[in-house]
Amino acid sequence: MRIARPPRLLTFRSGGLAPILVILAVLLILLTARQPDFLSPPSLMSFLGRSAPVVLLAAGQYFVIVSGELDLSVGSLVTAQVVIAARLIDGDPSAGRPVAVLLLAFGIAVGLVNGLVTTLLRVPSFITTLGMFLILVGAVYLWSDGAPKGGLSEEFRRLGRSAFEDLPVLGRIPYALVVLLAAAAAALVLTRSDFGRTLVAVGGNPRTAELSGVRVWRAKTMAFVLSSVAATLAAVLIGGYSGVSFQAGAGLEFGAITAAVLGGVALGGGRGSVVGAMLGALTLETLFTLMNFYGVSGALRPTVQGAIILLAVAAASFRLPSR
Amino acid sequence: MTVLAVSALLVLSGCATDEPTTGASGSPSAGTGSGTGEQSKFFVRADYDKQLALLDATPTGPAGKPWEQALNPEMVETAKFKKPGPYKICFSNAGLNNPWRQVGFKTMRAEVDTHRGRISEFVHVDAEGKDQKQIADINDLLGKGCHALIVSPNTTATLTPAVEAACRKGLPVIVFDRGVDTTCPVTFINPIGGYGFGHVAAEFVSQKMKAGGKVLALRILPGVDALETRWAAAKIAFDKAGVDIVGVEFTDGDPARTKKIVNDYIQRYGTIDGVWMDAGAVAGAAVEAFEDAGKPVPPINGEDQLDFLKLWKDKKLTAIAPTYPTYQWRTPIIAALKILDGEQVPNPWKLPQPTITRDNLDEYVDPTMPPLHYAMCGCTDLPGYPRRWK
Amino acid sequence: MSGALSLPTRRTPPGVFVALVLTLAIGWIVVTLDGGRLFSVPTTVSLLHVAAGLGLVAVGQTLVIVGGSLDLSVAFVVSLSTLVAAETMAGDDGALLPAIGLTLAVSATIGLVNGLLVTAARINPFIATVGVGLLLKGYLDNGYDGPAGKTAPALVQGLGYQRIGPVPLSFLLLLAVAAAAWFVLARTRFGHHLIAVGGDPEVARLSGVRGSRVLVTAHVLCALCAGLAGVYLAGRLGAGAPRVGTEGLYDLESIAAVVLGGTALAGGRGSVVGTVGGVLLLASMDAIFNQLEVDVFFKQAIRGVIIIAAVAVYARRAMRKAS
Amino acid sequence: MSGLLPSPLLALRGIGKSFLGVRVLDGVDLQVRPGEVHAVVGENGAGKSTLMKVVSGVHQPDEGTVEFAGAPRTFRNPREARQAGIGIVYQELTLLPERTVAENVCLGREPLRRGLVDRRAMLSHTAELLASVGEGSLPPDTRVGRLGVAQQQVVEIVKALALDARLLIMDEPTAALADHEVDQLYALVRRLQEHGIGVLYVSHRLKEVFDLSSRITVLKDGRAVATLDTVDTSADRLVRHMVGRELSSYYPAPAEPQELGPVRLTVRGGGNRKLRGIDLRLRAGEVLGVGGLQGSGRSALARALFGAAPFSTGRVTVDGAPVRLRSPRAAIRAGIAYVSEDRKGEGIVAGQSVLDNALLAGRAVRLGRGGRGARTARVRELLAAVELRAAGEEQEIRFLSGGNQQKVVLARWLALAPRILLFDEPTRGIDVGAKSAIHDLVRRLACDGAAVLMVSSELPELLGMSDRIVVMRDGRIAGELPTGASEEDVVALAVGTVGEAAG
Repeated sequence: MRIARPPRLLTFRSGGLAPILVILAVLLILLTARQPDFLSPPSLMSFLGRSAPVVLLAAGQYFVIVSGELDLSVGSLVTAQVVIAARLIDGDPSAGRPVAVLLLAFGIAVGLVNGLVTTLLRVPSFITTLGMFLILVGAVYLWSDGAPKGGLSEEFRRLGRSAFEDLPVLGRIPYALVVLLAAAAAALVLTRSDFGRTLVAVGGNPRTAELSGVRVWRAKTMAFVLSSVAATLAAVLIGGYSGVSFQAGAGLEFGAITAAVLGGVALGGGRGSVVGAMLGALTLETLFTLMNFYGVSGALRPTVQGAIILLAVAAASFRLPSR
Repeated sequence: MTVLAVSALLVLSGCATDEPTTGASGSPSAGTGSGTGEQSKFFVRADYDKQLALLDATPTGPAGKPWEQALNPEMVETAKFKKPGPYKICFSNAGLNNPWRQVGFKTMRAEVDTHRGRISEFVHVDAEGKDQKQIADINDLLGKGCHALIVSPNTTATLTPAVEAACRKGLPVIVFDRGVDTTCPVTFINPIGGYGFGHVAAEFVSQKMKAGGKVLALRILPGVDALETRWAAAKIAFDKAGVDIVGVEFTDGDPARTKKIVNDYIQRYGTIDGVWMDAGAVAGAAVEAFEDAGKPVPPINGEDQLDFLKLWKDKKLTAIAPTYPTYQWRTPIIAALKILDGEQVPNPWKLPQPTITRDNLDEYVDPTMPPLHYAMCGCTDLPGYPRRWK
Repeated sequence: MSGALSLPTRRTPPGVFVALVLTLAIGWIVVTLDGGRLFSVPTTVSLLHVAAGLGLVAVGQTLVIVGGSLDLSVAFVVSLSTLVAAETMAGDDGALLPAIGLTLAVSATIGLVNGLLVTAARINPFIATVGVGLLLKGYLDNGYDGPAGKTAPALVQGLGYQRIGPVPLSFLLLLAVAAAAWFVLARTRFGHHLIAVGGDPEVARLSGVRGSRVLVTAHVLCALCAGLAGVYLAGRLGAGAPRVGTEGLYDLESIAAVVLGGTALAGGRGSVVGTVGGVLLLASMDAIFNQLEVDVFFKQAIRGVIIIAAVAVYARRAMRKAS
Repeated sequence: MSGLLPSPLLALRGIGKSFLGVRVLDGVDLQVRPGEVHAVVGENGAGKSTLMKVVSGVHQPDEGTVEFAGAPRTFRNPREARQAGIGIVYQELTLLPERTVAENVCLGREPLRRGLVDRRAMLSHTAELLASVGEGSLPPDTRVGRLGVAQQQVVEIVKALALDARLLIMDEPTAALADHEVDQLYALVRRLQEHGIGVLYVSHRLKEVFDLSSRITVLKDGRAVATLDTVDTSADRLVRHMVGRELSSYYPAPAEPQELGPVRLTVRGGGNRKLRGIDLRLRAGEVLGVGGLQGSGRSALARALFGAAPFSTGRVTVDGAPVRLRSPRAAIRAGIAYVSEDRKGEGIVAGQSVLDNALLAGRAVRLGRGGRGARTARVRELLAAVELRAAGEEQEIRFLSGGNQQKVVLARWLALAPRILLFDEPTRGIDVGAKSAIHDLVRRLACDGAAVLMVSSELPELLGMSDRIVVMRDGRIAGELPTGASEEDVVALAVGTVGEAAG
């Protein structure tokens, strides 16, 4: 039947930004209530800077989810990349660039494998990327038998750790934030591009896309590659921010997926916006900071976190058309 | 996948383990987490006192070989286990996936190599940090005709039945690191323990900082007996010193998480006067957080991992590094051979638990070793050093 | 979730058993060449014990997956139930039955919550169950620093260690539960409705099936199975273990087993028999690697490969059938 | 039988329903007597489907009363309606391909024995039902996925009857059926009447309406504008009620011979799993109709030409040049477009906007000529040209009527200026008004020099639209008919009562 839809719903077509914005606003209010100077330029800058990796991952995850798939391997990929970088660079300043190139290549390779196995071999992405997760973690531990070796050079770490200093107004802008803004802009352009729109179609109805001449396997594989590239970028930033560790990427895939869902991206594909996903990630980071400032007892944090996520997603999903 | 992460963390936290807190079997009175003022519900006064006493005890045994020394030893007869060699020694390992256990196990293998002639076969089974698997493993090993069984239990209570079963088989059982709730093993080897660790660190931090200053306690994971004891002891020391514990946070052993937490605390309290850690894993990250915030690094403790020691030396930090020495992995092999020779061995075999201070720091810093290597490995005299540990 | 995994995997219970036989055959040869014995009594017993624990969880997982849902909270449910059981018994045989009753009641309640979050609150199962998992994690972290409680000796001797020849009681329990689950799917209205809901919720609704009720029931049953696994582990370990579930990776392993068994992650098609096969396959791989003292990280990587490969094979068949 | 008036089986009084503030039903009155076939007609968007869903308990009316079997009822869900004895056959098939016929038919009310599903009873019960509708040959234990659309439709109807329904709602029941299958359906419906079952019959095919119904209610914009006795009404009158205007010449004039251009497409010995020995020539400017029974290969032919289920043998040329149509993409690049019979499953991306849907093919296959801007502009023109009725180009397509969705799909293809268009059931489930619009469009495309191949199971459409008709049977071309052929000729070829005709 023909139903002329009130404009209110139009916001939801573009990914349902309304709910996430509300949640984020509430958290920020609570935060400033406790820590008035949180929104002051210096602290805000460093907050955004350190949140950059997670936001990047969420953006990457968006492309995969909207194409109707799921990428559980990003966390392990981040860890792998950091460990690889550390071992290859091993404190040698000059090694930075070549290694960065190599990481990118490795990331793309992982994305390709994820994508091609999922599309050509018809393995559900949940399994593909779960398998990739096991493979990467296993391989990295094996390769560095149980403890990361070598170390990152200060030069390599600068991107994640340093900033443009003493600027007017803002004071300092972390390089990470600049990287993030650039990546976000690129992601936004991409989602509006033919590829971006086609990808949504692929997630919404693969059959129709196929019969309209879309190379579905290609589009989805591209999505996985984008996710892996995002992970690689995140790895460089995380490695830079806090150095080598097997924990570098632990649990990040879950963070990224939750962020996307919070941001109104529907698991199953065809709906959502990259902005939403990134806002979702920012919301999660805000939540963690909030718990720091309110001194929520460490052991109870998972409980608080779980509860808030459930509430938020429930709130969001009530307004959204069912998945 | 979160679960994978969490379980990885348990071992990754670089937390060494020590003797069981009987608090474990105490009921989980729905207490609010540690650090909210009242003492940790996992605290056991008796163990605490015993360990603090041991800190001052003088070890007996060959000088310069702490892994053969013992603190107020009580010897036990082992004649009934006397057998002619060469021996098949079996080892049921709780897990291998954290640097501490990695270094320890390498050390143990090296120790085995030094007894090539006498040990014909060394069987190692890795339980991957799963109680259930370790129970199966032990059961499995009993069918392999071992002359001696070494067990490093994953948890205390749950492994007890399996160990008892092994004892009943009549072969000498040696338990080290974490203990079991039974006296049937010939000996139980481990250093002083978590209370000692936590106490030493807390004493140092509270003494070096201004009285009544603000302390941030950074912990790896909640709910791990080893780490709970460290915190419990630290709490007592801090309360005695009357310092203000502004926060007790869990870092999941994730440096990024650590930096974020420290960062937020600096912003919230302006200055932090002391940092206490229940394990060295993220000490480096904590130090960095202060640097990035342009603040002086307050008195802090780490562990004997080389990345921290280097940082300490380079940045001339006010720091201390209590240890939970990896050389304890040598002792079980030595003990096994003694026992199979019918020699007496101490039980419990309490190893000394040295602390690295500014004075002896240089002995332990070795820039050529990997960042996560544990300096207190007592492995420098073993075959294949340093290659094997790199 | 199901939407995200729309690509077909085909039900072929025999498939997994072929793989199982091959694995055992090859494994036996390799182990023998290595000078070990794969089918020695202790090894077989250990293998079946591992299978029993995972199997109980996996059978429950099969039910929710057939219904097009998913439960990632099982690992924590297992841990919690070992504690509830062991602490209620406190080493007293008299408290055996009440303790088991309480344990099952608790896990059933958690299942109910999962179910309601998925149906009533319309939260995607992936997020919902991970969220609930976090809630439980917080409670466990906060309340326990290691094993607690003491299992009734009767349970330890019985379910924990008693065996008939090389077959542990626990494995017989698994077979019983699996048979029951199979029966439920094949011969009860609930079973038929569950499969229908998993196949196409809208069709089920239009056919007068109460989709929500069915799905909630499935989640309760899944949690009950996890609870049962907890009871068994309490018997096996002699105490409650707050991390046994997560250490055992029961959430991901159970899903892997279900998928290896040929059940479609998309729902609407499933085989309990296959799941048992999948569990046995994973367990035997464990046993073989164990005999060969294979490095655990290598093992993990291999697992990843095998899971992906297996599902790829199913997909291949499906495509052949389709074309 | 409308002579004596038994008390109504179903009585709707003043039914009103709104969605998102939009009035979809407004004060609808309607009565169905036992054993009566009551047809409901109206354009898409007139509210037919909603009305049916209200009766069957899927939706609850905002106002008005539903009276069933003499008692006022409020059905909170389909289940309650069923139990009261209201069965419904939906427009789209609501079957589970993975399950057997019996499992589908009994879904939601499986027979129990000692609390367990009684498989034997299920099978026998289903078998009886199938027999009662003259489909005894259909084995109840086959997976529905293996059945053809027509058989599935039968299962659908049997499913609706399974819980001895007293009122059966049929929403476009023939949508998926070929004409001879429709006759079976007629027989089935008459059998139902004899059992005193009331039928609420929704259809766009006026022929069926007149053949079957005793009364007709016309819906327009959510209101019941008229209820007429079938005997004393005419198609024109009905259509006037529906669209509020005379329906001019139903089909556009066929092409004059001299208008036909050069040969656009040839197939020599084309074959694959479903097709054998296909020889075909398609000329610019002509509309080639493809007839045949369900499963005769008429759809397979279109899909093969589009590369969706490619020919495995034979040679294909486009404008004289040999082409290999291995994938839709390849076909599109060769200038071929395809409008699927399954609009929901293969035509649209429900969650995306009208514009995104219209741009889909253009974005996927960039065929020269201008950049994104130009492409978008062209699509906008086309959307206007096909007289799309939507709230705006940003509206999600799933909120459009079938006819308008089809227009968007057409715009998508026209944007690529294809030289060959393949239509599979272009007007299935589309209301009379939009139907003729699409017919005109198809003809116009042909006049502009495109070659059109149109599969249709609706004989009037096939005969009315085509310049030439090929009839398929068992995957082969059974014969070819010139324009002006009769329905009988087509059916004869389709069912094979006449041998291979020349052509």
